[in-house]
Amino acid sequence: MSLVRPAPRGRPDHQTRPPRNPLLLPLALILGGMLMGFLPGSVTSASGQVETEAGGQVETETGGQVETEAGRRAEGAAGDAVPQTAPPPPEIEARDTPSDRGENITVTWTPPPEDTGVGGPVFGYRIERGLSPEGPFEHIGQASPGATRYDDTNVADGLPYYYRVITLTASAEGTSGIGGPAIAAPQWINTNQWNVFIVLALLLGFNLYFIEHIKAGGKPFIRKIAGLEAINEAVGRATEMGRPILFVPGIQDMNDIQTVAGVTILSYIARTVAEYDSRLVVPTSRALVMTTARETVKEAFLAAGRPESYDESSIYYITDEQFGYVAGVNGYMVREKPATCFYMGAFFAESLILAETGNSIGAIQVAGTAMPAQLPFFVAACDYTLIGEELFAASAYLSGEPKQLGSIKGQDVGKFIGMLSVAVGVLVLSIAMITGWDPLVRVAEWIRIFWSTELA
Amino acid sequence: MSRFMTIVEKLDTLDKRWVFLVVGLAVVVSTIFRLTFPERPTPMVCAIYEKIESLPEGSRVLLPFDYDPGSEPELQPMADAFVRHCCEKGLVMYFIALWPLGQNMVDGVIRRVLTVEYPDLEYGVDYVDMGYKAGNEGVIAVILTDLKKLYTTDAHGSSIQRIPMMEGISNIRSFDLILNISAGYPGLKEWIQYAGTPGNIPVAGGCTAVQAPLLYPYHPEQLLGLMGGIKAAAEYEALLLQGYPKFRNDKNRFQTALTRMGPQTIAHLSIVFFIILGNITFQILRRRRAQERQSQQRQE
Amino acid sequence: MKRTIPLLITGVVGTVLVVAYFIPHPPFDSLREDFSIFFDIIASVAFILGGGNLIRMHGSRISRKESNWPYSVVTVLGFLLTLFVGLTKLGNPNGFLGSSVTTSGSYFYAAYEYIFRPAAATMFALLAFYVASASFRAFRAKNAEATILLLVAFIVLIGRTFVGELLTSWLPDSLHFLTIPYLVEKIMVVLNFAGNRAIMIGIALGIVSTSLKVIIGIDRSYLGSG
Amino acid sequence: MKRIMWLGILAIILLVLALRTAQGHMLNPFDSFHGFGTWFAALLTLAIMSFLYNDNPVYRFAEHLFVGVSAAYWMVMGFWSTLVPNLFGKLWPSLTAKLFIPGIADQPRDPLWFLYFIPLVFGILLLLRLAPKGGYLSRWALALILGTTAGLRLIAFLTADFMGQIRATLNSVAGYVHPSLPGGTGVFSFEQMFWDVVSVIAIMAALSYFYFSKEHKGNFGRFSRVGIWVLMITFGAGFGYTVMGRIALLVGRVEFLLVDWLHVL
Repeated sequence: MSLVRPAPRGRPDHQTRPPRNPLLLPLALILGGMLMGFLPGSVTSASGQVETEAGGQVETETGGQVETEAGRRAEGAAGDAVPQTAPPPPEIEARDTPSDRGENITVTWTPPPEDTGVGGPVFGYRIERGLSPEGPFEHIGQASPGATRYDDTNVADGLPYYYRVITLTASAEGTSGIGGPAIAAPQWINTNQWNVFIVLALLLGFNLYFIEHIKAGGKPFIRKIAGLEAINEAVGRATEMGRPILFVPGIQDMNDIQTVAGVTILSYIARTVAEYDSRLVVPTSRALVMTTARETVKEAFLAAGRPESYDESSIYYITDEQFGYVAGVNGYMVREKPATCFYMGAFFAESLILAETGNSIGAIQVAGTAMPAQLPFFVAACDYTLIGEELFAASAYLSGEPKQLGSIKGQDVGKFIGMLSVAVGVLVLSIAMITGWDPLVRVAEWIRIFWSTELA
Repeated sequence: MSRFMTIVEKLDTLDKRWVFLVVGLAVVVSTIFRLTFPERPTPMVCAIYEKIESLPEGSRVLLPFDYDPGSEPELQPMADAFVRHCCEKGLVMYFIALWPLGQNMVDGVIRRVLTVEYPDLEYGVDYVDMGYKAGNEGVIAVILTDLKKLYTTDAHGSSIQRIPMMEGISNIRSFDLILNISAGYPGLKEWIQYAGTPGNIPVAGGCTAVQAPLLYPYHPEQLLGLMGGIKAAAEYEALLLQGYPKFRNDKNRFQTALTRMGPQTIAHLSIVFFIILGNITFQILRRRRAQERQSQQRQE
Repeated sequence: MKRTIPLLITGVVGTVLVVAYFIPHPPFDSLREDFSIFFDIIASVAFILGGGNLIRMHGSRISRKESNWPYSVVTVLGFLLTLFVGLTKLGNPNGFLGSSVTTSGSYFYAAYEYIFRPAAATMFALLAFYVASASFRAFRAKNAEATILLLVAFIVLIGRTFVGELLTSWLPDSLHFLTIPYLVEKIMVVLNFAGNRAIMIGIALGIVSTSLKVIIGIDRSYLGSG
Repeated sequence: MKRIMWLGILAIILLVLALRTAQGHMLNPFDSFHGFGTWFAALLTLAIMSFLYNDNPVYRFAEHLFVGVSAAYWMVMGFWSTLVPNLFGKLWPSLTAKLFIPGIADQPRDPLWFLYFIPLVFGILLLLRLAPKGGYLSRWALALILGTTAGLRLIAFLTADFMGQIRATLNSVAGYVHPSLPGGTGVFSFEQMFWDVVSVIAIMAALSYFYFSKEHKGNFGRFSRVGIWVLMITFGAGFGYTVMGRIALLVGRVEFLLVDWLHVL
């Protein structure tokens, strides 16, 4: 059996499409440019980045100088009001929060040695802010004991701000020196996300490489996917029995990739249906899905050379309500008794209601979804189920376009990268934990940081 | 064919309406008779109970109600039990909702529990309903640093400035515990990811049984305790009954989850019965078919 | 031309949104949220297509007196009445400008409380019956895979009732790893989770590839894949 | 004969209900709006339940009513919670404040408000399908939507699910932490190690099942077969665990019928 389904009759040939996608070059340029931006000290990065970085350095220097002088002054001034017995934080620094949209300044300080965390003599810190080193300072927030950082999110871009941090104990306060001036500004590149960028570049790179490779005549091996073999059989059976085929594209809107994959599979099924001349019914739960499905099926019938058999009214909207939709589809199933039911897309609790009703009317059922919570029900109640990633692979496989298979190969490389990282990471971590050898512990930490995506 | 085999074959392809009937009867009958079974609390549920027990009076608890009527039967007993426990301990409660209909759920708990059972508690001093805000996890991300940026009024439109218990609340870090009840997205996962972990605030919560498996791995580092579905709610009620004997008097009011567990258990057992039945008939028929095949071979 | 412009729109919008993730500077910082809102708006506009199609479909059934046409009258009436009371906020205690359309007391709220909500909850509750019939039919030890499915579902089902505890409570402490609560916990926390994690990693890769295909214009079934 | 029997049963039930209502044990449907609504909701509940027996006129009525009402419900919600505040409110705030929501006037106007012409224009393009000509322009709207979806989901799943899940898998499987490290006790736990190792192997095996470009033969085939078993365990566990939640929903409906409607408990 050939791995790629031969193009159905009457399909416009490849020449009508642009041979190379015009978007590839700009995409590559943008991504390449961004990669350069991540390199430290790079000249090619956006000008905003260089400026702020320089500005940031200046800030720290002046801030450091001001700190001692102004700190003494502030201590003297505050000493009149509150007894100065509490230890102040010995060091304080304020600077523009890096890699953000501006309007944010980060204040960091070293806690005094007396701060032993929650329950210790230090109750916490009060953070104060002023527009000049002399004050006046206003209270802007509080931090718990043990804290060393406060993000002031309530500042304007371009203004110099000065900060001080006051240690709070049961009876006294201790005021730190002055940190600043710090000027908030937005940055052009979020350097915190360098690791996401690398992974993205790798995955996209492999995908594009394999797509191009196949375009150039490469032939990939793709294993059999059980559910796919069943699709033709199921369509054929419905034709023999003279009963309709039901296609349910899930209950999510077009903003879910699963729906997109479902519609791609619908396109293939519609072509087969057009060839066999059987009847296809697509009830949808979203108006946009209805619109997209109509375009898709119409084109598929046209491609199969049977535009006259296309019936718009068989692709219709029921309701956005999850269970209202199920009620409607169930009603259709028991009244019209379709011979074959396809469920391809995003499903929630309705998965089993649909599949059990389909089963009770004796339909062949093929499902595919990437909702982990619903897979058990489809697996239990349907004849074939495309599990998770298989749904996306199927949409590429069935498209009939060889180059789409490149993306399947790309997915596999992604899995390989993931499995390799897990194997190496787990091994390094385990050895580090057993031996406690510092360099290895650091490598292990670095591996974990590389895969962390929490916003800094 | 023997009479026995006819019965087995009939059972094997039993009309599913018989299954429906048995399950339906199991639920209706055990609901009518208010069957209950003893519950032994699991560690994850105990962890939440003990956390609330350990909080000093006047501690601030944030209660996001992220569910809607669809999952109310599963989650409402949990919400009631949490609120009762907080009241008993004298904790200060802040209700918010990230689901549009979550606010109706907050209304419900205030009407059912707070105004009826604890009429002494005062709105704005002991509890406040801050209402629904659109924006999903975006809301959490904003109030992690600045609560008043989003919440300028409570659910009834009164200014936050005029609510005594809002004084001193600057962001999520002002709370001592986040006790979430969640039926999906946004929910517990988002509270862990956007508030608990970055803000270093203890998060605990309840969710539907369907969600629970996907949340387990956050325990214990990022999630103090997890209650999955009505069973966990029943366990919590059992703990409350142990700790606060006064709840033992009114079964209908204080043991909703426990009484709902009765029908569940019976229904579960009836499903288990059907699975066993299905397998027995399946094995008998398989053996019979294998025998038939053998005897046919011999004849040939 | 008819194909190039849509492909260009998809490509540019998709690329910009991917790149915007790395740019904290306004206006890119909020672009991803903005486009989610744009999607909601367009989807709301699309309600006109959906609702219009609903009316047209049932209208033609009524006018052609197809079988079951009286039920179509019910749909059309339910639709139009709810739409009317919702858009006019009829019966809202605080008037048209006063409060949200879902305020209790309005006719729209009544439609929600007495029709929408019980119907949705009951449809949802039908699942209780369907899980029973599906387990009766599907959980049979036909082969190795089906047997594993059956056994695990069985242990977890039992473990969720008091029977699970009773069945193995006689085991000595040294054999606690054979008790049903212990097994259920390990199945859920270790194995179920491992499986779900693998599925999720696979799905993420599938979505990355599919999105890429959409952005660079290889997957364009919505424009006709031919 | 069968029909007469059913009608008889129905008549008896109705009689009992009428009696109970007359005696004041149940809400009177003609007394208050709430009473009527509760009766209607209860009958609707029963109507939908009747689908379990078979498709019948009562279910058909409930189904069609539900479809009509819920379609309009979400349309109204789309209008009030999306179109009014996010489209009209952004583009024409003062007019929107006057016509729909007075509260919106207090908020400052979004500096990028003009961006909201994008969805307006594309929304109108989408509606051009209804026009006899120019229907192809609606594809522009679909193109925008697909571009948005792809751009948003690509990053979201890459970070949260791909990287996030791999990060979560990166844990030591030694069952032991050296005392010099934070949290280190120096105590070895076989149980911990066993399950950690099982977990990592299970993830790897399940992932290998999803390999498409390599034939599942030999050692790799055996490994991916373990992966299938892991998936089956996952599905079995998911199924078994979920049953509870589903039955809770039924209990909720039964309690509604018995308590709120029939007042028997």
